Amino acid sequence: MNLGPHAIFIIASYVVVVVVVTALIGWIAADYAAQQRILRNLEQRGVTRRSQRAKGDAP
Amino acid sequence: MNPFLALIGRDMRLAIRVGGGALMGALFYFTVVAMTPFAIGPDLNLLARIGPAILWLGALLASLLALDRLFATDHEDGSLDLLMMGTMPLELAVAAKAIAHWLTTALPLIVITPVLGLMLNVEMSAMGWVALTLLAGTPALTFIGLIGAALAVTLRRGGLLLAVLVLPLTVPVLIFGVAAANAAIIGPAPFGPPFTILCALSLASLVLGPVAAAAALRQGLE
Amino acid sequence: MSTDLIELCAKDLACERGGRLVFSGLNFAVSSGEALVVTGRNGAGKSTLLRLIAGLLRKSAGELDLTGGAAGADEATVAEQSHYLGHLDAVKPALSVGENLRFWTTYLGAPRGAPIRPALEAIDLAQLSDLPAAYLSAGQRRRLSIARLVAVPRPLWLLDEPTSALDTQSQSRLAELMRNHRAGGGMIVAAAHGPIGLDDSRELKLDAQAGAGS
Amino acid sequence: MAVIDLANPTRFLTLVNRVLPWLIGATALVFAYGLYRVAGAPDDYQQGATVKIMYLHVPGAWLGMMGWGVMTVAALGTLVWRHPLADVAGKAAAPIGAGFTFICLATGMLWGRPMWGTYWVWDARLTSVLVLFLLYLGMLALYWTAEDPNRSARAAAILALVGAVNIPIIKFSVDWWNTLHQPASVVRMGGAAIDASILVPLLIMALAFTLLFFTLHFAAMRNEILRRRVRSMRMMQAREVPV
Repeated sequence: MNLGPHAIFIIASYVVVVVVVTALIGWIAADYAAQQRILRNLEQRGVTRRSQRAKGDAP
Repeated sequence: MNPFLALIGRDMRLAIRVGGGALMGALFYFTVVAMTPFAIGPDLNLLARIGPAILWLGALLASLLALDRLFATDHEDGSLDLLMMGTMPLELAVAAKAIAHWLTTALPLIVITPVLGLMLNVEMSAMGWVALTLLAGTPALTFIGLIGAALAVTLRRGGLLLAVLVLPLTVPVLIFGVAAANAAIIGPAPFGPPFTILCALSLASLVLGPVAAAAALRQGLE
Repeated sequence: MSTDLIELCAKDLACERGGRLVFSGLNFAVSSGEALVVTGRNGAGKSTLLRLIAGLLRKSAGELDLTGGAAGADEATVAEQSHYLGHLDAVKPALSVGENLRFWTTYLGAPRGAPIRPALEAIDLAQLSDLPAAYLSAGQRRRLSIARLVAVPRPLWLLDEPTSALDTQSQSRLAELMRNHRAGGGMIVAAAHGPIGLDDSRELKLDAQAGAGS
Repeated sequence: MAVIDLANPTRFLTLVNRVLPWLIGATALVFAYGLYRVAGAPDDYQQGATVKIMYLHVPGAWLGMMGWGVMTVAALGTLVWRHPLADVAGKAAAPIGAGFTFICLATGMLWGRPMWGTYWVWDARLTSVLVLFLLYLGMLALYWTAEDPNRSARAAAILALVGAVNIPIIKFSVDWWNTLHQPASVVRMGGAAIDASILVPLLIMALAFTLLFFTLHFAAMRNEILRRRVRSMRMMQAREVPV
């Protein structure tokens, strides 16, 4: 696969896509971990959601 | 950590968190510069000639408009009273807030300048120079804008009034900023003189801004 | 607070705001361990007097100074030696309870690394220390504001209707804190309508200046 | 499964946790196959190998548009059907849509350099994508400054609808603006009829991008639900203290 004279721009484009996608994935994963940590921390302190108590539904 | 750094830390943490205004200046700057060609037309060499001017005007408006909430939020929740009762002189407290504001508003603005330069067809080599002039000029904009923010804190029409009050004061910074940028890009004229004057303006405003703003705050608070 | 005898005294103090003479010819003195309750109808200038003592307003006539106190305290202005508890709580919703108190403790000059936990425990908010302040109720925000007075030792407390938004339990806790402060040689000047749990305090009645003066 | 019983966040979370691994697997597979086909695709007779950038640029634009479409549907869900998860979907889609639009812009600039000699040419389509990106930035700023989700939900929904209505108008006016000042020779991106050997890899890459979008979107929605659960538990925590 010969990328020709402008190979640098083709590779750069793919690098940009990889960077943006990994940034999105990283941000979502970090956010997920942070929310889980806070949730565990809150549950440890005995804070229970209304739904767990009254079996209702609280988003 | 002494009070000065504590205040800078608090303001930056507030700016970065949800509800803060950290990147607002940079977003406004990006939008204004990206929309100018819709008025001027897509003619690339015209854009290249007035690129630095558009970038500087965008930076000027962005850093001023983001300043009007600097003291207003503290005034509304009662923090301003306590800031005036600290062991540190008010001038230093005001300077700390300005530094925190510069770091969260002007710095991102300078970082995205090269990208915007591409849109205005300003060559990459010139982009470094324009960013340098912005780096030297934005402290002056922030510290002069500080005076407007202190004056506007107790007045009703905060935001726009601040711009109207302060814009005339920033004319020298704009003139030498754009002159230095153009000198770097097109310029037969040397880059040195306008740039050094720009740095002098910034250094002067580092002193004038906080002193005038603190005085304005003391007068304003009834 | 190992402060020897300190005294706040005012000699025919006057203050004008927005062209209206709020009060004039005011004389009072408060010394260690004493409490002065400023009373009067709305608009009589209670808050104005407190803000004037705190250095937030400019007096138009008279003398006001704080003498005595710890060594080297004399050049410190009255503002640096007093706490002001106004109607607003100076609490940032985006910061957590601990961060709010930590900031004010550092800013108002407590020694480095002074623990904030005892102050949080004094107002019973210790277990909420990493909860963002946005979630606090008005009473809890008020107590967080009071914690600042406990965390940073300053001789003079200026309290503007301190018990507003506080329930009975918190009011008794505040009364306790005020007693300890006075026992330690501190002074309190408070503006209030009804009783705020200050036993044996002197009263300073401000009658509204019916448009007297300019 | 009717959309209605997806309304319960807890059930939605269990669904996401079950579906997500499969989605990730499918995305990876399609991406691998797509890249393989792209590698094998012939060069364009005019542009040579740089046409390979098109396989990122065009799907990026499509996904940027689709992102705003998802937010528009979510906006209708919030304003019209009052679906509890609608705002969650809208708020989760905004950053991902912005990301894909940015990919489209960045690859467009990197494609422009070899073809037109400058990174940015105010070509009609590229400019419309730029305005779409500005709309996304506005949406992100709106979500960023509003702390209380219920208040920001309504405002964001209205902005999404207004944006959706304006996108065709912007597209038309930019085209008109472009032809008004049009310097004569601008190569149209991608000829009228695309040969199958180029079209098939493009569609595969588009499918891969779409799968990626929904994988990220479901994960982001899961985060948003957890964030709101944290918020309600913190309110509990503040109230449970014996005041």
